[in-house]
Amino acid sequence: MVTVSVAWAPLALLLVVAAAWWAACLDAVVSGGRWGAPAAEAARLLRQRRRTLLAADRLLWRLGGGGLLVAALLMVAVIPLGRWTLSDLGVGVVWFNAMDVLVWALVWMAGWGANSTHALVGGYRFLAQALAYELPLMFALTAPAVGAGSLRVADVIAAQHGLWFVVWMPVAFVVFCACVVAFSVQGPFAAAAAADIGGGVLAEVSGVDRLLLLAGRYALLAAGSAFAVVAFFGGGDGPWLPDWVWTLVKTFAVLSVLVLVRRRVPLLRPDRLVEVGWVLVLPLTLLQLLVVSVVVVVR
Amino acid sequence: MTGVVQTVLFWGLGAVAVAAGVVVFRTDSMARATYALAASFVAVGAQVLFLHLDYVGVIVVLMMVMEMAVMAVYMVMFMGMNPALMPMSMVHSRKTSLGVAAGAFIVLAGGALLVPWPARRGAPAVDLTVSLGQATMGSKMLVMLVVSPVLFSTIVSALVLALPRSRYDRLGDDLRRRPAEDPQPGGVGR
Amino acid sequence: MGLNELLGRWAVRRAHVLVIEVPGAAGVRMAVERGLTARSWVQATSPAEADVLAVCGSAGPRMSVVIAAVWDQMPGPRTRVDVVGSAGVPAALNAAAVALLDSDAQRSDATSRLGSWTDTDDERDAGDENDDDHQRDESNGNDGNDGNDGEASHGDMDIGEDHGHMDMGEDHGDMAMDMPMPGGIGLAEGGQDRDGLEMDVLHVPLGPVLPHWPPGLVLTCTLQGDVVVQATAEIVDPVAGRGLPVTGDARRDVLVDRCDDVARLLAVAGWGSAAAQARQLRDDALDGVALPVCAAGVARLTRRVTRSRVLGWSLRGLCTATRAPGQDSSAAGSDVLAVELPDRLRGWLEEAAAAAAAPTGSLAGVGLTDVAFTDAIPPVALPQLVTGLDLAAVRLIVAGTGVVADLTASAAGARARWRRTW
Amino acid sequence: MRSKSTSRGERDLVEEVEAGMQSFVGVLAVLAVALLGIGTLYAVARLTAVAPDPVRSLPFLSGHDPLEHALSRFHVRWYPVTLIFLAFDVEMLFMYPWAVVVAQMGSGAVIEMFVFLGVLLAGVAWAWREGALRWV
Repeated sequence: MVTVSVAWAPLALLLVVAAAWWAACLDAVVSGGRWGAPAAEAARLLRQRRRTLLAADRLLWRLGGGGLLVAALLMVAVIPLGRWTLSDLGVGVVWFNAMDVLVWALVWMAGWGANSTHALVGGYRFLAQALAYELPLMFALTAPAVGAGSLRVADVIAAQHGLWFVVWMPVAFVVFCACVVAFSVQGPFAAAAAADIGGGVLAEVSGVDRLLLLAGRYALLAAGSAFAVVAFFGGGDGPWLPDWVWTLVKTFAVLSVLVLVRRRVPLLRPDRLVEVGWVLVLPLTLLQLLVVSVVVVVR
Repeated sequence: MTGVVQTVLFWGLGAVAVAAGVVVFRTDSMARATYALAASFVAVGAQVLFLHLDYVGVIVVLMMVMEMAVMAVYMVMFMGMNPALMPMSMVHSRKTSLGVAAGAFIVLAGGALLVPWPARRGAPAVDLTVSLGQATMGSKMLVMLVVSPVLFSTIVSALVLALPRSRYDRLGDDLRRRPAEDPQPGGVGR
Repeated sequence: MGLNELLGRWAVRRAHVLVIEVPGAAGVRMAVERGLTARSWVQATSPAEADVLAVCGSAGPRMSVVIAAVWDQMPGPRTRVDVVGSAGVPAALNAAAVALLDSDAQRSDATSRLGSWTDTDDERDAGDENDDDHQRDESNGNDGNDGNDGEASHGDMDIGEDHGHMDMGEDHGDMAMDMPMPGGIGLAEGGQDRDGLEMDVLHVPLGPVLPHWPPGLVLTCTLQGDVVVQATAEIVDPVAGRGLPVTGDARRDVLVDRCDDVARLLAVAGWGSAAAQARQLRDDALDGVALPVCAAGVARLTRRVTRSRVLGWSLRGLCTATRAPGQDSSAAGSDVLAVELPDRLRGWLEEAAAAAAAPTGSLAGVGLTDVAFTDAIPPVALPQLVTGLDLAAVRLIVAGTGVVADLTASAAGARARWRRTW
Repeated sequence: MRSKSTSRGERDLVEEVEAGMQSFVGVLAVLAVALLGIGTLYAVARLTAVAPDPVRSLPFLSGHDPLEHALSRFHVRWYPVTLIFLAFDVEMLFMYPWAVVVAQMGSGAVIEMFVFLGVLLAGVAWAWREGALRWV
């Protein structure tokens, strides 16, 4: 793994924005819109005026809105593109986990800051949902780390040479993907931004603030997909093409599948989700982890 | 990265941690106070990274943000007044706490400056996360063995104290009512 | 500025429209929704999102006040169109596009707006900016924004049913008096909740301007957290009839109405793609697509809906008789308590299928004789259904019970029909 | 002998620390780029929006004016879940270091960790029976 110069950091931003853009385009097309819909939406929001509310906690509100994109980018910082990485962190897996936990705070702040009931309810809904998905996510993340015997992303990729983790950790992979959709506040996990509360955390934001929130959600989905690729699909591992192309191809493939699949499921109400998360998904993920650790010990 | 930059960053993070700590007591919003505390912890976590303790540093950030996100909920909920729009004070028993804080600071700072620090013997392991794992699974196994029942009893005792409705409320005195009587049903079984 | 015009041309391709249905204008609303789909425009969920305010039907006095308030919350560029008849939809949307593109007018609208409050209203934020001096202007505040019509609906709430488990405000009222109140709006006050904790209550009117919400319905909820502890319901500016589109074929009329109901419930249940499918079926029926084709479409949607275990899981168990122990069983609407929303959804779809499959223009033989008379519950029954539930469940129940603003549908008749069908 | 090993160890340590810090430089650079990008977007929006200053609005309440400010003592009925979560979550502190060493420590580590997890899951099962995972 080659750590590249920090001058490449803008490329990470470009790639994340491109992937988020792709997800938004795909989303628009399968919902009966046009490929240009995200461009039109971005133009619309850049032209739209921002809003501020009476006695709003503007500091937390704007932090929450803009922070999602930052969290997504910080996740991507530890994900190698082929053999190049910006940051070969020894605890890259934990780093990814820490960044996804930031989303807890950020979505809640986006809901709290507006001083509006619908937004407030949305923020709290997200925390309730986070209580359901976070532990399964952590254990799903632990499985590849156990398989590789390392928390370094590069080692996790190297350990998959010959046999991708997705083959013998399917439960961890599926749970991880569901959790990615959940921390991106998308699809069946979008209760925090649902129409039944006027858009929830989105209810009061307009203009560039809204653009950042929407982009941040897609960017999180993209970053999560990229991490699914390095944790379960062997990163840049693949024949014929250069490794960096493989990383991108796989990331866009996982991202597209997530965008397509999440439309097929209705919203999961957070109050019913928590029990499912704890009583079904958590033991299932632990069982997967047990299988992985037994395999690792026996091997 | 050169030593100077590291030093500046380290002290800068220290200043951020202290400043955020001060904000905790100066702000009028429970939400801001809680997240200022989170920011303070994040700065400290970043400082830990300078000590080459990558895992500890990152996990401090992870745990503290998560815990503060939960704590914000509690602070907002259980504050005896409006949690955002009223003047408030996070200071309680000012004199005692000032005294304790000053005393603790003097003892710790004095200790740091006056006690002769031992010279390093040997070198730390290359990967300290591995050492941490070996320690918890090997020589410090007792920690694991103790923590497990402690956490279990934490769950049980916390719920016994805090749960508004127990299984007898839901399932009746003979625990036979099916489905359970809940204000709003749903979930898994029971 | 040229850039602004360029962005405007892009933006208008995907304008977001807040559609407000005045009671008695269901057909106009459907026409507007079809117009949006045809233009790839998007229905907004809140004024913050919207560029266009589309008022369907002629607003009565109270709706006008509400619409003005929503208009005031739109960020701009913004434009308002009033559509009174289905025929006027294309022209109205064209006018909206033109108005959105007029950058000069939009800029002058933006600069001339005073906003709903001033900096002195928001003295809390001023305090943040100069953090050191914590001086608070305590006399500040009581100007403007006293919320006249909000006050009115609040008044209704106190004379509601006798759900006595919530005695708010007897000894907490004094607390907020000497405190700064930004904008003259009070701070939330405490109330005892069912767990015995004293927590703040919020008074939140749901409707009439809310996505996928019955026209004119105002459900004023007293919220603790996101749980409704008390509620009152009323219809603003009620009229006779829902104004459903009349195609000249009774079968189509039923099809349109049921598909619209299905679309609404699916949208509130957060299944956008299925809701779009239902809306497409509705529009097909309006467009005169052959009834067997419509029937096939209904069958497809029915398969999709009944196969989704997730949907059933998140809808089931909300309207059960055992849900609220101790409620007065003789109160209005108590006989509708034991209804499962998934069954209700399936019932609508079955009716739509039956209508589409009916042999002639009449509905005799399929058990559907009166088209204009839907199987909705009266608004007065609503509070009892929603008390004690969280907002998500409340929204599902309102969407699933099809509350209507039609005064000709008498409460007794509606309930009788409900019982007969389900 | 000892001093020699110490100096070698310290040299290694310095290199190690440098390498470790280097990986955080990349993270810092990404953070800077993200903030710069967002700042640029805001600057652009000031130019392209119909008015640079935000419009002052009241919260969206279906067309009604608010009776009270939404920021309040929000009653979170799911607080029992947070208690279980925080207790279970402490376990993650041990989980990641364990993941790194489980291969070399062998079956003992697996048994130990899963006994630990089993005890916690018993707590979760108990909480489930008490109905602590539902709240509304």
